Amino acid sequence: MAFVSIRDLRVAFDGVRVLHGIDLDIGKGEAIGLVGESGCGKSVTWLAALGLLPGKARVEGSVTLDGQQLIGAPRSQLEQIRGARIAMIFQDPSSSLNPVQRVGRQIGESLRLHRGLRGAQARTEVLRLMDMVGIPDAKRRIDLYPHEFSGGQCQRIMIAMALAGQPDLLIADEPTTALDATIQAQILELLSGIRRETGMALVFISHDLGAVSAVCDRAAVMYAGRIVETNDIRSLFAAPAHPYTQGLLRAIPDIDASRARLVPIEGTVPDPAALPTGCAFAPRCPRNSQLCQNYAPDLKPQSAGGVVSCFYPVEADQTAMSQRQEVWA
Amino acid sequence: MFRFILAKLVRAFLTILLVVTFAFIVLRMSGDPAQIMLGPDAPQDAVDAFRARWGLDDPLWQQYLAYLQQILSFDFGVSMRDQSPAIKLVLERIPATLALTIPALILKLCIGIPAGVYAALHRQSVADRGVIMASIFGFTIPSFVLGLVLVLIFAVTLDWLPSGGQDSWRHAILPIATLSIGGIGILARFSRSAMIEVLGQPYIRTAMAKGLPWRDVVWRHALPNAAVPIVTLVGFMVGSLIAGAVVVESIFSWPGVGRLIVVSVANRDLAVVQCLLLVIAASMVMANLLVDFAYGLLDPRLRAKPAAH
Amino acid sequence: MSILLDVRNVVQTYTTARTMFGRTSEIRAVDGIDLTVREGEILGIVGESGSGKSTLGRMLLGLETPSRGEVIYRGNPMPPPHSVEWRALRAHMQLIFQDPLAALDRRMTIARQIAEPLEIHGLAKGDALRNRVAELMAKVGLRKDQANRYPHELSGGQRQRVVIARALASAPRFLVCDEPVSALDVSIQAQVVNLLRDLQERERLTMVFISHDLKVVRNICDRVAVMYLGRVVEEAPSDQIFSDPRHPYTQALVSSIPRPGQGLSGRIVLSGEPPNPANRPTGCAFHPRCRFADAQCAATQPELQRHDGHLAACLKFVRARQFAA
Amino acid sequence: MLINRRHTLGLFGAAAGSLILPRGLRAQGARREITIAVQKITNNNTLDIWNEQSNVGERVFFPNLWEGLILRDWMGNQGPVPGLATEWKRLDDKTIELKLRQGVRFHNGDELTADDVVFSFSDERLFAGTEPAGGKTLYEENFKPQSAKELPANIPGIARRLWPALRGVEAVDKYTVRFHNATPDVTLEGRLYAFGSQIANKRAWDEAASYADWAAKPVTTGPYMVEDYRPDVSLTLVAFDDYWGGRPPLQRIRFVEVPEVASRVNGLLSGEYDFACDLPPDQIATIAAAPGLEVQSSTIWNHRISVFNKQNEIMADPLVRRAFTHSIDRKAIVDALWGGQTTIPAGMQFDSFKTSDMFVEGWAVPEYNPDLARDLLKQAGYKGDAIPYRLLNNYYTNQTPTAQILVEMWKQVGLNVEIQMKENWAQIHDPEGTKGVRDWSASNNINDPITPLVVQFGPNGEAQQKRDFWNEEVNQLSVVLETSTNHGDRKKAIARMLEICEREDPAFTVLHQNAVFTGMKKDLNWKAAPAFAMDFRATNWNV
Amino acid sequence: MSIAPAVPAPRMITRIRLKMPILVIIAVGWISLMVLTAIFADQLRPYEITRMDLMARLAPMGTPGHWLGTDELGRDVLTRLIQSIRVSLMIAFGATILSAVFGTTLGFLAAQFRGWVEHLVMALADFQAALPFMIMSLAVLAFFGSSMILLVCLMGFYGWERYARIARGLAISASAQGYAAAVVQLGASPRRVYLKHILPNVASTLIVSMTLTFPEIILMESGLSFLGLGVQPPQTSLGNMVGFGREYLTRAPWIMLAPSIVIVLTTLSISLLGDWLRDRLDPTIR
Repeated sequence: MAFVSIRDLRVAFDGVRVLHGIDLDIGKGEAIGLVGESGCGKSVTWLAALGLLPGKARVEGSVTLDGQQLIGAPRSQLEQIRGARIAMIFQDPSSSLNPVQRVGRQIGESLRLHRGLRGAQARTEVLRLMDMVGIPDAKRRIDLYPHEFSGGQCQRIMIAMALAGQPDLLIADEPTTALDATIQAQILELLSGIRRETGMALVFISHDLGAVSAVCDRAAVMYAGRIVETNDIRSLFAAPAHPYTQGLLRAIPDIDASRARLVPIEGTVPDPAALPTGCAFAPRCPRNSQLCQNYAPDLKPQSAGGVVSCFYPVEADQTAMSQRQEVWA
Repeated sequence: MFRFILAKLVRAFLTILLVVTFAFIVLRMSGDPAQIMLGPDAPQDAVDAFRARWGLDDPLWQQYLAYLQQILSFDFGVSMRDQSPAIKLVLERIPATLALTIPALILKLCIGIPAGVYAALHRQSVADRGVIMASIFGFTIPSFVLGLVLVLIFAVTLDWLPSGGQDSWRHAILPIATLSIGGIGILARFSRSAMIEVLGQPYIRTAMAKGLPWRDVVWRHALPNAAVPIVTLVGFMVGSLIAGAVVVESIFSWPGVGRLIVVSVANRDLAVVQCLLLVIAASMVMANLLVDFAYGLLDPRLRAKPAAH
Repeated sequence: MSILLDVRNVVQTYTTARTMFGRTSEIRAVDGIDLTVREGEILGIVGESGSGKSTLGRMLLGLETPSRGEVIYRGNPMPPPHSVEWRALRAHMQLIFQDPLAALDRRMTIARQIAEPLEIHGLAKGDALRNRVAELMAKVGLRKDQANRYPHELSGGQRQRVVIARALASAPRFLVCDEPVSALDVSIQAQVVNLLRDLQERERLTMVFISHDLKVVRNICDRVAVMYLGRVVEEAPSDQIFSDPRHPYTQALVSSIPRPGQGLSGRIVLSGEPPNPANRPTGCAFHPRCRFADAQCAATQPELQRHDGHLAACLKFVRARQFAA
Repeated sequence: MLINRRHTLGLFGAAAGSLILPRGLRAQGARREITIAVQKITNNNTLDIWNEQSNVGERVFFPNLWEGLILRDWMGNQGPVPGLATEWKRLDDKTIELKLRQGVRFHNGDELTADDVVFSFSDERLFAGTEPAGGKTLYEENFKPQSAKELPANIPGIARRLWPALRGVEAVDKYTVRFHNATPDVTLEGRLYAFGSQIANKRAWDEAASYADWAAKPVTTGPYMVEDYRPDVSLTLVAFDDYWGGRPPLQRIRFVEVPEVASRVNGLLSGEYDFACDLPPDQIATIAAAPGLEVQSSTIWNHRISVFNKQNEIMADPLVRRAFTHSIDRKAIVDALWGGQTTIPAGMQFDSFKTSDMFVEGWAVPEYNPDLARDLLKQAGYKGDAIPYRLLNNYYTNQTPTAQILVEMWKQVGLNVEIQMKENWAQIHDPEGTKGVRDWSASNNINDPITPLVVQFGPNGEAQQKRDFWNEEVNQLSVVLETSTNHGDRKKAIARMLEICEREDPAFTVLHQNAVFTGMKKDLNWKAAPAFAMDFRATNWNV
Repeated sequence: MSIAPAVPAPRMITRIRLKMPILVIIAVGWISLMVLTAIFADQLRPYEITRMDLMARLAPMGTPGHWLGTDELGRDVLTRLIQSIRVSLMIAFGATILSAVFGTTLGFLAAQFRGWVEHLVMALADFQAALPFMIMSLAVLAFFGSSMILLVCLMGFYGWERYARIARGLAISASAQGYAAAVVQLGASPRRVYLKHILPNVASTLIVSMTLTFPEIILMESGLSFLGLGVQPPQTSLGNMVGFGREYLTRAPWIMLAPSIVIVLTTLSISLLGDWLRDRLDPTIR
C-alpha cells in the first residue's frame, strides 16, 4: 500500500475550480516529480493536502497518510503531521524564513516541536543539521538572521528546518527556481544526497524537466489542474505519450545541438475560470479532434507503461521521428 | 550600531532646529514682540529698553543667532502674563497631561491591538466586521462630541462620575475614556491590516508547514513581524503624549499642557507658545528616536550591518 | 563585420552610502571589461546573478556612464545620460527587460505603449502612428483586437511581445535583451526566442542577449562572453564555448545545466556561493571555488588570452575534455 | 512663613479636632467649603489688583481678598462705606485726610499702618515715576527703589488712568493719611473705593523675591487669604480668622476654571460645584428646573456698548454712526437673548448718578427707527462698502449671538458690516488694518458720571488712546467733570457729553445693561450682588 | 482566449460596482448626497444663512418651516447645515487636494533629484511629523488671525509629508526598475515619465491616502472650530455648528446633533470607501 495516497482531490477558490480530481500515490522512500507550467495546480495539491490553503479555498476528495485521512482532519491532527511526517519547502527561500528570528531558533523550533529537543541539545542538533545541508561556519552563523544569508543558503536552511522533524516525506516546491544555475546544481545534489542517506520520500515540484529528471524516480505531468501523464522518469523522457509532455520536452533548447529552431507549444495556458469543455489541452494540441473538444479523456494505463489521459497518445517511434518540426507560423 | 544612533541623533537635532526656526519665523512675523510682550499700555522707554535687551533692532540673522543661543542655554523667556519663566509654566503642566494620556495610551494598546489582531485572525467573521465598524466609529466621532455625550450620560444623568476638574482618580475616568476611544479605533484598524499583511507572507506558511500549532504561529511568527508597522503608530502616539489632549482638556477643564496651549495662544503669550512648540517637538522627536531604536530591535534587517560581513 | 560598439576597459563602481555620515563602501560591479559588439551579430552574456552582466548591458546602451573606460558607439563616445543627444540616441538602441509586466505601464493600453517611442521621438503622428502600431503588433504576433487591452489582461508571452514591439517601434539598430525569457514558462519561452531570432534575421539587428539560461544562449547567440564577478572570464563563438569550454567556471556552468533524462551524473558541482562584489578575492576571483586553483591563482589576476578561437582568463588553461570523462 | 502663630495654632487645633471627632460631628463643627466654577479666574495670571483690571478679577478680589480705605456697599447701592478708614474729611478741593481703622491685621500678621497706605500709592508700587497732571511729585524719598522688583510695564498707565493727578500720599501719623491731588477733584472719595485703590502690605512686597511671586499671593487685609493659586486652574482662598470684621463664615472658597459652559452646568447639576458663574441666560431654564438648584440673576453696573471708530473713512461721517445707533432693536435683543432679564438703560447713565443728583432725566438711548437710519445713510452717501467688526468669541455673555443679530439688523438698513473674529484684546486694538465697530462694556466704578464716560471716553480713556474716538469738546467737558467742584457745571457738562457721545458725534451706542447669572445650590441661601463681585462675608452667609 | 474583448474603462466601473458590498454602496450614496448638497447648497437651503427670527429661537425639530429646528438666534438649522456641509467639504476637499499636490510634487522632486533635494524634503517631512498639526495650526491661526483662505492653506499642509514619502518611495521603486525605467530608456523626458506614467500609477495609492486624510481634515477643522479658531461666524461649518451648539446640548440638542451626525456619517463613509478602495487597489494588501 502506498504511503501517501491522493484520491480525487479537488480544490476551488471563490468558486473557480483549480484542481479537477488528482489521483496520486507515493510509496515509502519514493521520489516523484510533479511537472507543469505555472498555475497548473502542482503546489496547490500539496498545500491542500497539508491544510495550508487559505480559508476561502474549498477542498474535496481524500488524502491519506498511512491510511489516516488528512482532508477535513482537525487542525491539531494536521499539526502533528506537518513537519513530523510530511515536511515542505518553498520556492522563494528568502521570504519563506521569518525575517525577525535567528535561523538557529527557526530550525530549533522544529526540533523542539517534533523531537522534544531543547537548550544545548537542540543547539548541537541545529549545528549538525546546518553542517549536513552544507552551511559553512555554522557555529558562527547559527545566530544570524535570514537576510544575512544568500538565497541558496536560505534554501539550505529551509531544508535543514524540514529535516529537523525527520519527516517521511519531503515536498520540495520549486526549490531551485529562484536560484542561479550553479547553486541549483548544488541544491539538487544536496536533495538527492539527503534522500540517499535518510531514505525519505520526496515530492519534487518543478517546471524544469531537467531538474526533475535529476532527482526523481517517477514523474507526473500536470496541465490545468489535472495529471495528464505519469511514468517512470526514464520512459517519460524517452517516450512521452501525452502531446503536452512531448511539447514540453521539445520546447527545451538542446544544449548539444547548434542554433536549431525551437519548437514551442503554441497558445497559452487556459484561464481556470473558463476551461474548454473537453480536454483542457485540446486548443493547443496539434493532434486534437472533435472528440477532444467535447470530452475530457481519463487517465488510462498504457501498454508501454505509465498512465496517460489522451485520446490520441503519441506512440514511441513517432516521438523520435517528429523532433524539430518547423511549426512557426 | 553607533553610526546608526549618531545618524538618527543628527536627524533629530536637525528637526528640532527646523522647529526652532519655525517658531522664530512665526513669532517674528506676527508683530512687534515688544508691543506684544509689554502690552499696549507700555511707556515708550519700557519698549525701548525691551527692544535693546532682546536685540530687536539688530539685523534679523543676528536676532536669529541670539535666539538660538538663548534656546541652547534653556532660556525660553518669561510669560507676558505673570512674568514667570515659560519653561516652568510648561513643565508644571506636563504631569497633569501625562496623568491622562499615559493611561489612555495603555488602554489604546491593551484594547486596540488585541482587537485588531483578533479581527485579522477571524477575517470576514462577524467579530471582524464588528471591530472594523466599531473602530471606524471610534475615530470618526469628534472627541468634543464624544466627551460631552459621555459627561451627559455618566455625570449628569447617571451621576456616577464627576464631570470635570482634577481632584481624584475618578475625575480622570471620563477624559481618559474620551481620549482612548479614538486611538483604540485607529490602532485596531491599523493592527488588523498589519496583521493581515503579515499573515499572507510566505514565512507564515513555512511556520505552519513546520507543524507549529496555530497559536504559536501567531505569537512567535506573525505578531513579531506585525509589530514593526504597529510600532510606528504607537511611536506617534507616544510622541503625542504631551500634546495630544488639547480638546479633551478643554472639555473636562483638565489643567494640562493642552489647556496651557489654548490659553497661551489665545493670549498670544509668545514665550510660552514658543516653549510649548519646542517641548512638544522635542517629545515627538524623542519618540521617533525610540521608534527607530525599536525598529532596530524588532527588525534585524534595519540594524546596521555588523562589521563581520 | 564592422564594429558597432567598442567597450574599452570599462569599470563601474557603485558607492553605497548607508547613512548620511556613514563611511561609503565601494562595490565594483564591472571591473575592467574590453568587448566589441559587431554589426548584425547576437552576442550572449552569461553569468550568475551579481556577475555584472546587467550593469554591462546598461553601459552598452549608455544608460549608465562607466566610472572608468568608455563605450564607443559607431566611432563616437556615448553622450552623457539625459542630454539631448542621449535622448535622440534612444531611438537607435533599445532594451528588453526580464519582467514584461514590470516593464509595462499597467494603466496604459498596449497600443499606446507601443506608440510611445514614436511619440517621444516624433517619428509618426495620427494615422501614420496608428498604422505603424498595427504593423508592429502584427510583426510580433499580436492580434489587432488586443490593441486596447491592458498588460494584466495578457499572458506573459504576449506581454513580452508587447515589450518587443515597443522596442522595435523606433526601428533601432541595436537591442539589449536582459533575461528576456527567464520569467516565462518553458512552452512560451520557445515562442519568444523564436520571435527574437526571426526579427533579428529579418531586420539585421545587432543584439546583446543577457541570460543565465545557457540553453537559450546556446540556441540564439553567435558569440558568448562568460562573466564572473565583473570580469569576462571567457569569450568564444557559441558552438565552441558549449562544446569545448576552457575556463573552469565555464566548464562548471555548462555542466550544471540539467538535461532531461540524464540525472545528476557527470556534473561539476561548484562549492560555495559567488563571492560578494564588495569583498572580492585576491588574484583570480574564481580561485576559492575552482578545483584547479593553487597559490598562484590566489596571487595573480589572469588576463584574457587567446586559445584557438577562445579568449579565456585562466592561468591553468584547463582543457574541456577533463570533465566529460 | 506668612501665616502668623495664632493662626497656625488654630489650624493645628482644627486638625487635631478632626482626628478625634467622628465624621458627622466634624462636618458640623467645621465651616463649610465651597467650590465655584467660573469661566476664567483671571486674565493676567496675577492677583495684583492693578494688573488684573477685569470683570473676572472683580469677582475673585471683592470683597473677599482686597480691601480699600473706603469700601463699596456691594450688596446695596454700590456707594461708599467705611473700610480700612473709619472716617475721612476734605481739607480742600485737592486734599483728603483719612483716619485708619486701628487693629486691622494683614494676612501676615502685620498691623495696617499709614506706611502701607503710602506704599500702596507709591511710585514703586504704581506710578513708576510718571508725573501727575498739573504738579510735581511731593515725597521724593518714597520713590527710591527698595528692591529689584520690576513693575510690569502696563501698571503705571493703568494707575494714572484712575489717579491722573495724584501727587502722593502723606503719612501724617501711624493711623492718619492725606491724599494730595494736583488738581481739584470732587471724586477723590469715589476713586478711593474704585477698582485698584486697595491696600497691600508693604513688608510682603519687600520680602517677595519677584513681582510674579508677590502677585501670585498678595498680602492684604481681606476676610479670606490666598492659600493656593494655580493660574488657569484654580484659586483657593482660605478663611483669615484675624479679619477685622470678624471670623469669616466659610473655611475655604475654591474658584475653579471651567471654560466650557456645558461643563459648568453639568458640574453644577451633578453636584460637583456649589456655584456656576458666567451662565448665559439660555442655561437658566435647565438649572432652574433641576431640584435643589436656583439661579441668581442680577443686572450689574455695567452697560454693553458698541464702540465706533472714527478713523474709518466711512465711519468718520457722524451720519453713518447715527444710522448705526438707530437701526438696533434693543428690545428684541433683550427679549430674545436675555429672556427679558435685563434692561435698556437711559443712555450711558446709571441709577447711582441719582445719589449725587447727576442723573439726566429724560435722556434715552437712540430710538429704534430703521427708516431714519436708512435716510441718514442716504444723506451720508454711503455706498455699501464693508465695515469691519472685530469680535471676540463670547468674552461677554451672549457676545457672539448679539453681534450676529446686530449685523443682521444693520444689514436691514443697508449697512454692510463684516464680522472679523479675534482672539484677544490686542488683536481687537491692533492698529494695523481697518477698524470699524467693536464691542465693549462700560462700568460705573464710582457713583459719579465720570465713570464710565470720562474714564473710558475722555482724553485719557482707552477709546481715545486707541484712536477710536476724539472730540475736542468732550475733552474740555471731561476736564470740567474731573476738576470742577461746581455741581451745576458738572451736571451741564455730563448732559452735553451724553449728547455728543451718543447723538452728535457718536462714540458708542448703549445696547443694554449687563446682567450676571449664577447657578447655585438653593440651600446655600446666598444672595448675589449687582456686580461681578461675590460677597462671602458673614453678612451675606446664613448657612 | 478567455478574456472578452471589451472597452476597458467602463468595464472597470462595472466591476467595481458589481463587487461593492452593500455598506460601501451606502457610503458612496451618502458621499454623493453630501457632494450634491454642497454643490447645490444655494438652491437647496430654504432660507438665507443669516436669516434669523428672534421670536422663534430654539424651535425643536419638526417645527413647521424648520424641519430640523432653529438655533439660538432663530436661524433655520437645516439651512445652516446645508451651508456647513458646503463649507466643510470645500475646506476638506481644498485642503486634501492641496496637501496631495504639494506632498506628491515634493516627493517626486526628491525622487528625481535625490541628493540634497531629497535630504531637504525628508528633513521637512520630519519637521512636519515632529510638530503635531493641531498645535501648529493653533499657533499659526492665533498669530496670523483666522481667515478662510489661511485655514484652507494651513489644512493644505495637513498630511503632506505622508504623500511626499509615498510618492518618493513609489517613484524611486518605479524608476529603479520597471515601467518608468523602461520609458526613460525609450528617451522620454522626466516630465513625460512623471506625468504620464508614474503619476497615473501611484494615483490609486495616493487616492487611498486622500480618503484617509479627508476625514482627518474634517475632524481637524471641527476641532479648531471647537476651540474657536476654525471657520468664523456668521459663516458656518460642521465643526463650527457643533462648537457653538455644544452649550445647548441639553436644551436644544438638535443644533449639535444634526452636524455631529453628518460629520460622523461622512467620515465613516469616506473611511469605509477608503478601506474598500485600498483593499481593491493596493496590491501590497492582497
